[in-house]
Amino acid sequence: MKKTLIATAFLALGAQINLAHADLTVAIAGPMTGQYASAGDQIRRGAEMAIADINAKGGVLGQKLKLEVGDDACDPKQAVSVANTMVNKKIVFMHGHWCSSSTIPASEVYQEADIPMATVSTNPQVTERGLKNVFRIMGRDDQQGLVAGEYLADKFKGKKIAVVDDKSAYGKGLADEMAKALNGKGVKPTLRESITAGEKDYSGLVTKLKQAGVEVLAYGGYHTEVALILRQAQQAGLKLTVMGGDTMTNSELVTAAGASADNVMFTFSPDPRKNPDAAPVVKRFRDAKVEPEGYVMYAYAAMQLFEQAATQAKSTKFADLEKAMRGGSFKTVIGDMNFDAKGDQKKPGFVVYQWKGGQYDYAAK
Amino acid sequence: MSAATLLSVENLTMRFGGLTAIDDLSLSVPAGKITAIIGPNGAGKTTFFNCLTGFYKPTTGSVRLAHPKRGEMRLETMTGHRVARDAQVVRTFQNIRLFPKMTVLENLIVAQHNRLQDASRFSIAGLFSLPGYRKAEVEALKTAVHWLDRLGLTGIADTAAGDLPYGTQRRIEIARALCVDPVLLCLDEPAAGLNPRESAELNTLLLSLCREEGIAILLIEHDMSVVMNVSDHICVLNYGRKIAEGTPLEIRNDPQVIKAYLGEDDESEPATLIGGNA
Amino acid sequence: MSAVIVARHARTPTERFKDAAWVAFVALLLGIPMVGMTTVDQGGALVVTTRFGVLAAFVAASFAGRFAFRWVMDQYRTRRDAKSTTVKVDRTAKVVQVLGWGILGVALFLPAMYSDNRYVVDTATTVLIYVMLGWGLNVVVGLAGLLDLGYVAFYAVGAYTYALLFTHFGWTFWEALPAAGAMAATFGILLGYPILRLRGDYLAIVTLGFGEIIRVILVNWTELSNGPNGIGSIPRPTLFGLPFERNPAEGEQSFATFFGLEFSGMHRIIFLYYLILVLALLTNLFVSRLRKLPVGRAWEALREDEIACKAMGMNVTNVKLSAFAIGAMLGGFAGVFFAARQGFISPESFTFSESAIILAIVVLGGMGSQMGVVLAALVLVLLPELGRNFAEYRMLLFGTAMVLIMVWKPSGLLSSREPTIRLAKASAMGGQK
Amino acid sequence: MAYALQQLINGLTLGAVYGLIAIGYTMVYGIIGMINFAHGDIFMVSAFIAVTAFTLLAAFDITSLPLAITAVLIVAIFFTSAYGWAVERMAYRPLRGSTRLAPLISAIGMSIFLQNMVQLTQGARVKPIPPVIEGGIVLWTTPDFTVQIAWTQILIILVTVVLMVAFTWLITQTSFGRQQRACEQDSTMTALLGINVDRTISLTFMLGAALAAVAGVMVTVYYGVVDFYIGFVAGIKAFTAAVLGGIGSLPGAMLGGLLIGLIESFWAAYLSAEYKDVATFAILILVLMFRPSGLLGRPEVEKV
Repeated sequence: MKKTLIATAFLALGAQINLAHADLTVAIAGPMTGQYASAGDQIRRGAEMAIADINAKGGVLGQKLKLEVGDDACDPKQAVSVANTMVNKKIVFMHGHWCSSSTIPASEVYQEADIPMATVSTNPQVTERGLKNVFRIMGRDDQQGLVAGEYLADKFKGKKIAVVDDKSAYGKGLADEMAKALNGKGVKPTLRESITAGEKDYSGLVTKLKQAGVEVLAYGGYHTEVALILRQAQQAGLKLTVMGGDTMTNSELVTAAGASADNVMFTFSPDPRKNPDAAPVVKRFRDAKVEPEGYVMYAYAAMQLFEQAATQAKSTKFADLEKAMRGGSFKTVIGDMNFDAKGDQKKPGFVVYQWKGGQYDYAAK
Repeated sequence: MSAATLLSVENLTMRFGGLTAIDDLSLSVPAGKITAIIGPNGAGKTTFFNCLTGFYKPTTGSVRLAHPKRGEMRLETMTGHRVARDAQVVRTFQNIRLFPKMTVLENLIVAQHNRLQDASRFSIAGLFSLPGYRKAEVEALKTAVHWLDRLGLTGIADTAAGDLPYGTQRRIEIARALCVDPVLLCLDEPAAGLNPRESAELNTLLLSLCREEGIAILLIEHDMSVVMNVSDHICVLNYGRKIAEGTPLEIRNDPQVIKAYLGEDDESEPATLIGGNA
Repeated sequence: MSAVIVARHARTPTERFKDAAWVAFVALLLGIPMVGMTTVDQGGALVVTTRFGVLAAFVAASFAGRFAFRWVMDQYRTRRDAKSTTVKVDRTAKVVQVLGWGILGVALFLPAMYSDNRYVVDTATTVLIYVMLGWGLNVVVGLAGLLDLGYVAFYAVGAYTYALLFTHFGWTFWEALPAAGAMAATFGILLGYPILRLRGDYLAIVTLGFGEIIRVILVNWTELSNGPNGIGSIPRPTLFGLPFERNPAEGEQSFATFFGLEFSGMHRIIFLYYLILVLALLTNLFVSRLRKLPVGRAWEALREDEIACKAMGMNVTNVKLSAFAIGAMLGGFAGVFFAARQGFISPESFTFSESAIILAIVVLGGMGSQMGVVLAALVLVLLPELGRNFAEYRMLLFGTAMVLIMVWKPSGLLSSREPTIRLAKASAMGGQK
Repeated sequence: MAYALQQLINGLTLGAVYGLIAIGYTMVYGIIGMINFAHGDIFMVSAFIAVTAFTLLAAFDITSLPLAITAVLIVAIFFTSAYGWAVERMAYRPLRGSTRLAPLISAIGMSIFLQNMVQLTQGARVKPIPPVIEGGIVLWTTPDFTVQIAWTQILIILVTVVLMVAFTWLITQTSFGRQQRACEQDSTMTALLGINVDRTISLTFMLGAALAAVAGVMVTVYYGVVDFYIGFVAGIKAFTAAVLGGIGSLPGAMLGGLLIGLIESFWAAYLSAEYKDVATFAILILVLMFRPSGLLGRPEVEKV
């Protein structure tokens, strides 16, 4: 009885995958559950809207697009499993994964199966391994760390700066780059610390910052911890200015940190919502009650990238797509995209933003 | 008391915080005989066993074993398993401690662990079933079968020990202890929970072990039908002190013992009343 | 979910109705704060929204589910009571044996059946990794009865040993395998030593702590482990020196060129699958054999009664340490394979939840049962994978299933114990001599 | 010095929260000898209930602080106890009398279930509430550091002390306490004496959950941010605290909680924040090596 059950289980797996597809299948993957599920949610909303728009215009090369969603929960092992599922589903393009630690092992699976991928993972390793199928539509940690670090060195001359990270691959990478940039400008950080993400009590860190007289916190990590640190700093009577990375785009930061979020700055690509070409898309998102923040527009842009590359190559074969993507230039809602030999953006262009009254805007130059 | 002394306990004291469980106890156990330790509940009998077999470290005093092959050994300095392994002083427990999910045969094989483990040479010889190990295994099985037969357990050798009735479990525990090849076998209330027929069988068994195999037995028991019938020598404890010592007949008539068991004024026949205490 | 409550026999319809009403009431209580209400973020502040419709549906479903469940249970019980005179013959051992061979058969031919489906083969590989881990942990928990909540530490030690030996000294998979096993065993003893005196749940928390210590060190000791970035580009194992690559190095052969095949990523996937199958089967042979040796019997005796072990002259310290060491070593082997298969390892793969899953495999399978581990690993790995269709519900179902299986079979899927020696067979053996 | 004092206050607050949760572990362990792995998640559930309750109160413009906090506490305790009861009834009671590990696995399953249930019904996003109590007292001003204690910190420490006293009274002086301790010693015997063991165990779970509910409300007030993941971290720390103090001992749980809070704060303050968890667990292992039953646990005499 049990044996047949197991056999059926395997058959069911097989059957589920071998469905014939007349459409072109594209996929997204990221943390749809788990701690970072809100980022996954943004990606899905962006991709769904893009696909609806593309299909409304007749699809790609006359074929409709169909979206597959993979949940890796930011766990590298699940990421590989998702990647294998996607290969079986014969996807022609992948937007994902989100966590660098998931993107890296998954990309090797896609590479073997000749599937091009466009990711927003910022760890330099993502494109440094010479994989031909990996494209990055976001800047790299070293680039964004450089912009953030230099901005701090210029704008906060003479103030004491602490560099803190959350021990994640992303956070530590970013913090290291910020520290490097500060050192490059001759500014020595007063403190270099790490915290554990997922905890709630950062009063120890706050007290340490207060004792050291730190006014500026250069932080590598996610917005949740920043919100907690700010709240606890306020309770301890410490006024902090925070400089973070692209994860600070999440509006949860404002809800959680309240007014003290106004002291948060971060680096991010030029705001797609400010891109005049993107205005209609932004409006459509807002009409659908989705604020096109964070990764929403990136997911939209990734789908546009695929559409344009396939149209230019007149094919969805890997070799053709890869050639088109590497050589071409694409107009997307997040601006023009051009890729270098590694698959990184030629002009990633990070800008410093600041939260103000629940909205973020370019910080004072 | 002509037999050579196997075990001699001198000035043994065991304190737990403020409580003195054994107080300056000295006694000797002759080789090849059955010695019983009796006394009211809480007299320190089991504590004495625990000191003897390495489960407790006595506060002061010495426990000397004249091992027939290995010479004199100081049991009080030996930890837990070494008493059983090196001195071959093996015990059973008041509240039976078998390996309940393992079969009776397995229980008996486990008891021969040290010999088998040595033969298996860090399990390497065992893994590849080399001849040396195979031989040891056959030997162990022979020993086990011998005691299974001797205690009438052959028919249930492949049954899980925990599934068997209480009386049978008592026998299994004794059989398991015998598989360790003891020079001194310490039995903690082996008759507790047995019916009269089983008690009588136990008597026969103990006597034959002692007379035929020459194993010295140290016995804690409340059941006077067992104590009085099999013991060569009896030692009575009360509040951690030895209050009397002698042959069954001497003990039966010792006023101190009667007092300990009955209080001052009772004039009934002590033996039956002592028996009733179990 | 409320349907789990197995209450007293409710026979009459009224009783059944009352019982279901009570369950519905509990569902209502539990549902009000979680299902009935939620807070949503509106313009930077939270607002409470209500979902009383969903709550009503939830309560109604609980009522109906409970009612139906009780009805079915009562029917089943009545029928079972009627049949209770028939004596059941315990044929578990036979069934397990047949099942084992059946699964082995499926396992052997699986890649042939799904030669172009990398997902199936890859998932089967994951199942086998867990089977191997389960067999390893089974030594510690199932046989020796030492609760270990930090088993993942040894898995991590194995994986990192291979990764580091490769990055620094260029060791290959086959060279690193024994080294990593030895390293993990050393850590097993290292953990075992200070906690020899601890029992039961104290042991649990210390092992959990040990697992966390290893993970935190891996995260923070960047010089050694590359910290949270992990270690990448770990080479895949080769088949007698033949790599599974599209473009082998100049002047060298790859698997595909050597056999004159067209390169396919599937070759490697299938190779990895067979590799872990062989490793797992070897593990099984090894553990099954150990169980019949003095050391294995000592483990089981230790689980049954530590004090009795001492009284038998057994060196309990050595017995415990050997269990930790062997269990850890097997975990280490699995770790090496994991590193080689993923090609990339980072501390995120070695969290407490991993330990919890492996422990769940051992306990759900039936402590000490080798076949039980296989069944439980199949259930626990395939469940979330099959659940991918349910997207966000899959982990919810996973948790529910864990509770349900435990309640249904508290001693595990396969709980019967096979003696390591039988008098009948053994005497026959002895007699021949 | 001022800095150390501030870290001491931080550590005590954190420790008080751990202690409150740890008592739940210890009580359940005491009575049925199992690790209730889902206890941390019960605490998380209560934090979510607190968020909803606070938001509702704000919507009804109830601004009186004592009223609001009392109301939220009552609501949270009520619903969370229901969760505590239900978890015991569904996942543990059917397993009573089976192997020691079965309820542990069931508890881990329950923990996964609760986390995902909350994620599904309440969303994966963090739930922030505006600060409920602001400000504090300046205790000491030195030229380069001001020691402050926030009102919330005072509240947490006060509530913990009060609950600790109340629970000690409950366990040692009331008839429920006697029944509870009787079950701890020997549940079969207790049942024979006509005490409803099932009811006593259920009540114990509800009380444990009620304490977790208080901790949940305090955490919501203090940190202001809640997500479905908080139960896991807090649960492990509190469990460690319970074991450190001697599992089964109420004062032990509190002491363990405070110690862990202090170790974490001071290790992070003077040594490295990176290795503070390593320090916590290493100290736990060290303590257990010399006192195998924890600091205040009754030493388990090897009963032969």
